[in-house]
Formats: sequence, structure tokens, C-alpha cells
Amino acid sequence: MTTRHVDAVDHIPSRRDPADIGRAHDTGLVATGLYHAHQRLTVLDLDSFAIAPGDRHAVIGPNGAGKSTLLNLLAGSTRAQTGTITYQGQTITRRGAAWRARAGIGRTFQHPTVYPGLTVLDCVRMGGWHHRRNPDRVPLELLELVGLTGHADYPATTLSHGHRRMLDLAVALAGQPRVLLLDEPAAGLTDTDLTRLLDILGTLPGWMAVILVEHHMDVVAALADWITVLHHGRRHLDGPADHVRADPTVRTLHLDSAEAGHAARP
Amino acid sequence: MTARLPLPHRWDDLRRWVPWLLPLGAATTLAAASDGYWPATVARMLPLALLAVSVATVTGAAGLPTLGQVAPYAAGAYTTARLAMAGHTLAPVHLTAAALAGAFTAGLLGMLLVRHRGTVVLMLSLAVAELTTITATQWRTVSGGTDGLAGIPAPHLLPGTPPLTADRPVLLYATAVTVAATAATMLLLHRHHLLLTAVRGNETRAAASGHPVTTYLWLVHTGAGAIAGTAGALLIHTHRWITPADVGFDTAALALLAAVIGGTHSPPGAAVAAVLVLGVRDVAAADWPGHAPLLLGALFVAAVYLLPGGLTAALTRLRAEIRRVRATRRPEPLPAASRRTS
Amino acid sequence: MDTYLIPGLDGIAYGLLLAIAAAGLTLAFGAGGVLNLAHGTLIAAGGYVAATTSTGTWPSLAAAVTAATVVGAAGGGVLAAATARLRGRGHLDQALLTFGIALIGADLLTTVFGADIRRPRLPAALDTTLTIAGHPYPADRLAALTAAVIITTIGYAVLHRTRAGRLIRATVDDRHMVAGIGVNPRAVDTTVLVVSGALAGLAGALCTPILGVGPATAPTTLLLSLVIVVCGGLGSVPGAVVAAIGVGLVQTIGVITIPALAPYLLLSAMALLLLTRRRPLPGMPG
Amino acid sequence: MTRLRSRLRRGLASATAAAALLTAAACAGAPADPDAVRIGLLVSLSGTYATVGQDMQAGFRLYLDSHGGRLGGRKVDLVVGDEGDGPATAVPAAQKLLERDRVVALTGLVGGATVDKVQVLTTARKVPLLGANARPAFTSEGGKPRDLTYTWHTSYNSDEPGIAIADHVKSQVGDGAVYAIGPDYQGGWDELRGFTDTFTRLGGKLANPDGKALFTPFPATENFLPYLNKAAETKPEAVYTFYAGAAAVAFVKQYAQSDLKDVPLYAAGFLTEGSVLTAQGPAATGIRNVLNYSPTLSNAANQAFIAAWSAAGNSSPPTTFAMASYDAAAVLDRALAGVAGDVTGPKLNEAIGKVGRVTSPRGDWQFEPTEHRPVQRWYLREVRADGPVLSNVLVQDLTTLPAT
Repeated sequence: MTTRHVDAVDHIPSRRDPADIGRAHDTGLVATGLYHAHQRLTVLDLDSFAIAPGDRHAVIGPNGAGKSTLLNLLAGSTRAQTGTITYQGQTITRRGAAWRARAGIGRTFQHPTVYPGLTVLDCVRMGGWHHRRNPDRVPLELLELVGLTGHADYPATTLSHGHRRMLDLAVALAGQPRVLLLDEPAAGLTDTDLTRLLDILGTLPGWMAVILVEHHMDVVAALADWITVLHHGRRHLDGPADHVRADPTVRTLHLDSAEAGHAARP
Repeated sequence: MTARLPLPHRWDDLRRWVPWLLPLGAATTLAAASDGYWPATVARMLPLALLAVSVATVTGAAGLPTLGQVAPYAAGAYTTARLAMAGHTLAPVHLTAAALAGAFTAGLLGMLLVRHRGTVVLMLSLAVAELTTITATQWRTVSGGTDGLAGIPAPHLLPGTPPLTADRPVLLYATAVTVAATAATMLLLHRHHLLLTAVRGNETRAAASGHPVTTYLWLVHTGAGAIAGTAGALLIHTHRWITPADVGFDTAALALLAAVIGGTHSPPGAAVAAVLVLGVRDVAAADWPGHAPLLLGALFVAAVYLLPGGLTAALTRLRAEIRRVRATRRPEPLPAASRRTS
Repeated sequence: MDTYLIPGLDGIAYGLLLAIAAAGLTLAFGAGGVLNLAHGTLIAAGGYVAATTSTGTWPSLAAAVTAATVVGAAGGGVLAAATARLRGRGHLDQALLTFGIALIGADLLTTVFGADIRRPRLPAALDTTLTIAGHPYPADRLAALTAAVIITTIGYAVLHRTRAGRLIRATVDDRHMVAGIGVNPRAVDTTVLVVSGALAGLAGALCTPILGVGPATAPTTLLLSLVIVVCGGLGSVPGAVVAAIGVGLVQTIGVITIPALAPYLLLSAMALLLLTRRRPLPGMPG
Repeated sequence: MTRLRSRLRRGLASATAAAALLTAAACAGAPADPDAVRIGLLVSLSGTYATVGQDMQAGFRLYLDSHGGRLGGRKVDLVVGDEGDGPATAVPAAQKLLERDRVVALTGLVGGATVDKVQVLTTARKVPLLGANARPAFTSEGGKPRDLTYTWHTSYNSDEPGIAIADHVKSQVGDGAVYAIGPDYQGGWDELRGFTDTFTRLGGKLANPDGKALFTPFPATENFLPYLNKAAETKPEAVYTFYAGAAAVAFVKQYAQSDLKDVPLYAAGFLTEGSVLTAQGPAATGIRNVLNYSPTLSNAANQAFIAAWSAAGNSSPPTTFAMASYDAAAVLDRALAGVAGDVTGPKLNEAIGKVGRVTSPRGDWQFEPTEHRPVQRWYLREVRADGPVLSNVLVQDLTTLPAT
């Protein structure tokens, strides 16, 4: 049992408590019995996963632990092979990515891509297309927020990798998500951008639920109040942030993964 | 590159309308100043030009290379033919009915096609093209069998007006329909330019931002079906006959290749290229009977090497070059080689 | 059962012949990255060369098959040179180019060989029928079936047992990786297209005794090969062989079982296969 | 930048070349000789039917060359157009002949669909259309039957071969059944209908299980073995068929290799006509077929025709295609002789109507007065070795069609 301080919600009990899942069930995003395999290899096998408004939930683990698959399943980019996903009390397992995005589940990508042929500003406009009541002001503000104001009218393809990541974040925020899924937002960022990212994450509205997949432990530490550790697609450990970070098995896992990650990537 | 089509608020904007008036002017000149051969021949090229516009829309705007637009083309054509043969000869009725039939057909096929991409679409649409001819051949009560239909009654522009039979009015009418339909296509594409470019360029990101990609593509495919249907009506109005072979693979291939030569992102370029292709096949090759395929093949090969990106890209490069030359205002004369070719 | 014995055998013979034709196309697409619409023209060229070279003796038959293969390979070389400049310009530009080359090639073939249907003269031993289960069956088809089985076996061995074959398979899987192991991808492309052309010429030579060769050969064989390549999974040689036998059986057993639907069978089968395929095809994005 | 400019230059050069080509094409076609009569010959020179088209061109030119390039005493300026594979290419070519070359008569035309479409153009321009091959059952125009005033044929209706041979087949098979098989397109439907309708009216039975002729996909099917073996299961007394071109070669070869190989094969004569016979080889021997012509006919006109045909360097015997086109030239020859002064379409058309009896290699014939097609004799032929080559040897006269 821990106490956590979030703007909108005073006290959230542990997610191991069934009552909590019930609460997230009405207002947040809940997945139960998720199972995903690729060519007979289990990628993800998770009995339950829930996030309620205001949660800052990090998912960590070595490469291939199923973190991105979890995000893809939640966002609808990949269809769940088995399991049920509910959002605000409604079953959305069979809904596509676009429907979920319009319903308020926004995301960024591990490998951020832009729209070829569009300017930076237009990319953000595309992100907020379904909130057209506030036309150009919001996209411009978002660009200011991520530090890309100067690039607004340049083709998005001219951005550097780090800038693309910041743009991806702005695009996701333009959709005004209630649940924001961040897939390694800090990877490949310069120190300046990293600072900016931490600032932005710190100012996200309190009602927003955030799931963060990240290797960068500083970012995890700065943002998350709850951490799930995945290993070989299964839950290795789950608990309050400081508790998990202190766990010795997590540290070895993570160190292993950093090395394994280097070896695995070409 | 996309042509812009805003309303002419200023004199400067009027210049944007010039490209659309050019074909109309050319058609009028042709109708006024030549013998009967040219109006009839050019008018017969326009249905394929409009079909190429439809193909370029699906291939360019939706990013789905297709041979299947002959299906809505066939639907439009046979709807028009059957209406005319049943005694309903009003051209506006034909165009509307054909556009609806085309949109309906493309809508049905789109449900299958737009879920796929790239070469799979190409091959699926190849099957669509072949099955369209086969169906037309087999459905003899509609198509009249392999020899097709002939002597289809000419349309009337309005009730009480004489039938559109003479070559020159037919040319003017066909040009007007082609230009209007192409302009409408461009207007719609321009209005949704941002969405379409985004969806085509990065489907995953677009879906993650709440854009129903498949629905967008289906709408484009269906809309292009209406254009293809209109082209089918135009086929009946300019030819007044049709055979199942006219709505098969050969037509589909010519339309797709015209779209490639024109520059896949430019429907007007596709229309111009279609006229060019038929010009080579039916006009230039007429004095070398038996070798039309050779000339057509040479045109395709030449287009690949000499016009990378198609006519539209060549035009853009030409403009850029002119602008560059103007900007530098070089005093020295042009090199001899370029003078000879210009 | 007896009803389907001969059509079944015939379907397999016909399918294996088509498989050789389609194997070339699928290699060109999978390993060479070229959507080759001139493939049918190479098949026709092989057929014409074989039909004019063969005079009814065994040595001339061997010469005919060799000459057809060489001509096909040369055509493949021309295509390799023509498409080399189009790297990175997409399949539609390749389609435009190879379709243009196909039209030019068809015109040249008709100019050289005339518009008549040609057939090679076969040695007397092949120009007869054998009796199988009480039914006559053409000896030339059995010979073609045998040849097709041998070529398929050799092809499989080359593809799986030799370095060149492994290289080709690796190129199908990942073009970039091959460059990484120090092989010039240009050289691989050229080789693949030459091999693909040789297979086309060979297929042309083997098909001619059965179907003859004429102006309609190129479009017909191209369409059949395309259907097979697509059904077989674009770039997969074993897939093409299986698909080709399927197409052969559809064209023999299918058409006599449901004659009313005969015209629709082949293309509907292809469309259904494409629509129900779960896996994205190799060699293309999703 | 330099590369870009050189590319642009090449692009411009090709555009200029294309424009020049188009202009040259547009300017061509000015009359060479003001007194010459200009005749249009529209035949397939590319595509599936190029062989037939070449035969027809050879037949017409043979007559023209053997008459000093003159028809009816007038110098003839023959303009050839390519029909291609069908109306899509044929109609623009016909339009060019009619409007740019201003021909006074149009002849040739291989395909039935082409005749069906071009006939509308020639009728509208009052130019006689003298078809020398396919003659379709013209579709009605806006509910009215087609105006055939300007339409003539030196060939036959597609259903006539079947009608002509039905009686003979009936007499040969007696109470036995006949299996009918053909290609699935208009030509095939007409040819087979002619036979099956007449044959069943005469009391004949079809062996086909549903009592209707079997149609194979055209031109997709070239493997007939499955169909033939299936047909053999109906135990027919004989088989009747019509195929042409590549399909005819494949059909005949495979027939001899199928379960049906000992069953007599009757056919419309196109199955073994011309170059396909060479490709079929010995497999075609013994096929009995019906046509309006055989190169072994013994009349004087045919002997002269055969002699001229061989003298022109043709190794194989002439075909009905060449013969009908040769006759078209003969008809024009006599008609033009009857035109006084300037030749116009209507004057020439009227003269064609007065041609009367035409002496022809097929035997004398004349135009049927309302339908404008020949009233002619039909012959039963059999493929036999005629010297070193195979030939369609005359067996007997069958009947005269259309019956009067």
C-alpha cells in the first residue's frame, strides 16, 4: 500500500487490489488476459494491466520483453490474439487504431516517422484534425512547447532524429489524448531535448493517464509513480516506482538488457 | 505537384484558370478549323483520358496502383448504353446515372481492394479487369456478347435539342465533360490534399492520430469510380458502340500507363498522356499499318528514360529551369545545342 | 476416379511447364526486384527459336532447346541493362518500361517469324501417343513432364545446395544484406535476370510442341505466369511450383467439372487467394 | 544541374520529335494522282488475326497487280489500314481512311465486331463497305433493323458453313449423336448455331449432355485435351467443331491425341484453312470440313487464280480469305467500269448493285439482292496430302446458300 500524489486523484490503491481494476474499469484503460505470439514464440502474456486517469505508469524491461507489443495492443496498431481490452467501461478489443485514437488513446512511436510531403506544422495539424475548434493556435503552441517553432514551415522529413521524436510527441498531444502511450520518448535525444522532454512530461495535465515505455531510468524516475517490469513477455515485478527501482533483480535485468540490446541491434 | 484551383479573386489568380481553358480552346479551334477526321478522332480519345484521370486519382492520391477502374467504367458505359437503347437519351441523366453506377461498382470493389497495398492491389485489380471483360462477355442480355452493341442512339443535351451526332458538337461536349470532371477531381483532391498526402505517406501515424485510413482510401476509390463511370458514359456518347474488349485489360493497361507517363500524382497529366498514347497508336501509326504496337512500345520506353516522374515532373523541372535562368539573367547566349532543339 | 486420372496427369504436366515459365518471373521479381512484363515475350522468343531450329531429329531437338535457352538468357541480359537505370523508381516505371519492351519485342518477333502459328517438328518417337490406363496420352507431353521434373529438381538443388543459389535466396529475403556481405547487388541483379530469361526461353521451347507459338503466346503465358507468381507468394520458387500445379489442375480438372464457370475459375482463384492471405507477401511493405 | 538540363533537353527533343511525327502524320494523305480512285483496305496486320489479314491483303493485291494496278480502267490508289485486334483500333483506322484519305470504297475487314461498328460509319458517309471476311448478324440500331444499302460481302454469313454441312453429317451418322464444341465468342456461337439448329431440325441428336454445344473459354483455352476426353465419355458418332488460328492448331493436334482420335471430325473449313494446316501437320489428315472454296476446284477461274497465286511467290495454296478479297477486287473492277465520270460513294454503290454474275475461283456467284451477300455453292472438303503439302481436297458439292 502506497500513497501517491496526483492532481486529480488523491489516493490510488495498489493495482494488485481487484477494487482498483474496478475503478480503472469505469474511467481508464484495462486489459485482461492479453496473449500475443509470433511464430509460436510468446511475445506477451499478461493476466491484467490497468491504468486510471492521472496514473504515471512506466513499463521497463530488456529488449524483446514485449513492451512495444503491449503498447501496440493497447493502441490498436496490433490486434490482440486473445484477451479483452476495455476503455472507460467499453470493450474496445476489436476497435482499430484510428477509433481508439479518436476515443482518446494517443501514442508516440519507438521509431518516430513523419508524414513525407508535409510541413512540420501540417504534421501537428494532422494530429489534431479531430479537434478543429481551435485551428492554428494549438498546433503552434505545441510546436513552441516541443521547441520546433523555427521549423514550422519546413518539410518534416528535414528534421533530425531527435527533432522527429519531439514532433511525434507534439502530434500525439495535438490529439488531446486522455491516455498517452509513450514508446521510448527519450531514445536518441540530445541533452537539451532530454531536459525539454522532462519539462513537458512534468507539465502534462493531471487527468491524463500516461504509460511510458523507456530504457532511460532518469526519465522513468522523473515521471513514473508505478513501474511494471516485463521479462520474456511476462510480468517480472510490479509496484511503486521507488520500490521497484530498489529491487536488485531489476538492476541486473536492466544491465543485461542494455548489453543485449547493443548486441541485438545492427 | 498539385495544380491549385482557388476562386479568381485577383487578376493573378486568373492565370491559374488558363490551363483549364486551354483544352477547351484547343477543342474549339479543332472543331472550327479542320476536316471531320480530327474532331471525331480526338473526341474518341477523351473517354480514355477521363478514365486515366480516375486511375491517376486512385494510383496517386490513394497510392493504390490499379487496373480495376475499368469495372466502374464498364458499369457507367453499359448503364448509359442500356438507358439510351431504352429510349432515355438525355445526356445529363446518362452522366448522373453512369457516375452513380461507377461509384457503386467502385464502392463494392473498394471494400476488397483498399485493405491491400502495392503489388497486391495491382494483381487483385488485374483480376478485376479480366473478370470485368469476362462478365461483360457472358452477360449477353446487357452487353450483346463479344461483338458488343452498335448503333446506340445519340444523346440529347437537353429535352428538345437535336441529338449529339455531328463530330464537332460531340468534340466540344466531350471536352467540356472531361475538363469539368477533371477540374472537379482536382478541386476535391486539393481540398483534402493534406489528409491524402498524410495518409498515403504514413498510414500508421495517421491511424494513431485517429484517421480512419481505410475509409479515406475507400472514399477516394469510390469517388474515382464516379469519374470512371462518367468516362464510361462518355465512351458511349463519343463512340456509340461498345464491345467487352473495350472494358478489359488492354484499356486498363493503357489507362494505368498513361497515368504513369502523366505523373501518377497529376490527374490532368494522366489525361494529356492518354491523348498522347492514343495519338501515337491511332494517328501517328496509321501511316505505318501493322506497327502501332511498335510505336506504342517505343513511346513507353522513351517516356521511362526521358520523362522520369512523368510529364508533370518534366513541366515542373522546365518551370524551375526558366525561373533559374530568369533569376540569373545570364547575358551570354544559350549554347548552340539547346538552341537547335528549342 | 478414372475420369480424373488423365486430366490430373495432364494438369500436373501442364502445371510443371508453367512452373518453369513462372519460376523465371518469380526470380526476377523476388531476387531481381523487377516486375517484368516482357517475360511472356521471352517465352515466345524461345518458342519461335525452338520451332525453327527443330527439324525432327534428336540432335536438332537438343540444339533447339539450347538455342531457345540462350536466346532467352540474352533477352534477360537486355532487360537487366534496360532496368538497371531504373533502380529506386518503383514498380510502375518498371511496368511501363517492360510493357514497352514487350510491345516492341512482339512486333520484332512477328516481323522475323511471321504471324503464323509455328510448331517444331519432333522426332517420331515423341510425335505419338502412349496408352495410360486405357487412355491415349501424347508422348510429347510425357517428355515435357519428365523434362519439367528434372529441371525443377535441378533448380531446387541449385537454389538450396550451391553458393549462388543461397545468394539468390538471401537476396529475395533481404536485398540490403547481400550488399553487406561484399557481393555487388548489380551483379546479382544481372545474373538473376539472365537466369530468369534462360528459364523463359527454356519454357518456351518445352511448351511449343504442345501449344504452338504465335502472336498470342506472349500475352497468354505472361498472364498465366503472373497468376502463378502471385498465388505462389511473389518471389518464392517452391511457392510458384505448387501454384503452377494448382493452376494446371484448375485448367484441366476444374474446367471440365464446372464448365459453366470455366472462364472465371483461374482469376477468381487468384483473387480469393490474395484476399484471404493473412501474411503480407514477401518483398513488399505490409 | 548539368545533368538536369541535359535531361530536360532530351525531354524537349523527344517532345519535339513526337510533335513532328504527329504533324507529319496529319499532313500525309494528300492524293498522289488526281485521276486515281482511292480504295481503302482495312485488315488485321497486327495482333491475333494478322495471318488472315495478310492473306486478304495478298488476295486483293494479286488481283490488282494482275490487272496492271487498274480496276474498271481506273488507276487505283490502295490505302491500307491496320484493323488490329478489334473495333478499338479498327474504328480510328477506318475513320482515317474515310475522312483523311477520302476513299470511295472500304474493303477487307477481318473481324465480325469490326464490321458491326465500321458499317455504321460507312453507311453514314454513303461509302460502300465491301467486306471480304466476317459478316455478323448486324445488331439493330435504335430498334430499327440496320440499313444495309451500302453494305456488301463477298464472303458468307457466319452460320452458313454449319447449315451447309448439317445434312451431310446427318446422313453419315444416321441415328448416332454428334458432339458439338466451339470457342466462346460471337463467331463460335454463330458457327455452332448454324450447325446445331439445322442438324436438330433434320432430326439429329447432339451428344452433349445438356443438348447444347459446349463452348470453351476464348482465347484463354489452348489445352483442349480435358474437354475432348470428357466429350469421349458421351460416345459420340462424330464431332462437329469450329476453331480458327492458334486454337485450331492446338485443337487438331490434341484431337488426334485424345480418346476421340478415332471418331470422325467435321468442321467449318476455317479449322484447317491456310497456314494453320501447315502447323497442324499430319494430325489434320482426314478431317472433313465445309467451305465455299477449295484450292482443288477445277474451274478455269480457279486454275488461273492458283497459277497467279503461285507465281506471286506463295508456297502454300490460297485460302478462302485470299479468294474472297480477290473477289472483292473483282467486284470493284466491274463496278468501277460501270461508273461514268467522277467516282463517288453512291455512284459506286449503285454500280456494285448491277455487277450481276461474278466469275470467281469458287465458281460463279451473285449478290443476294436485299442482304448483299453471295448466293454461292458450299463444298465438302477433306484434308489430304496433295503432292508434298496437305490440302483441303474437294470431295463433293453440298448445297447453295442462301437457299432461294
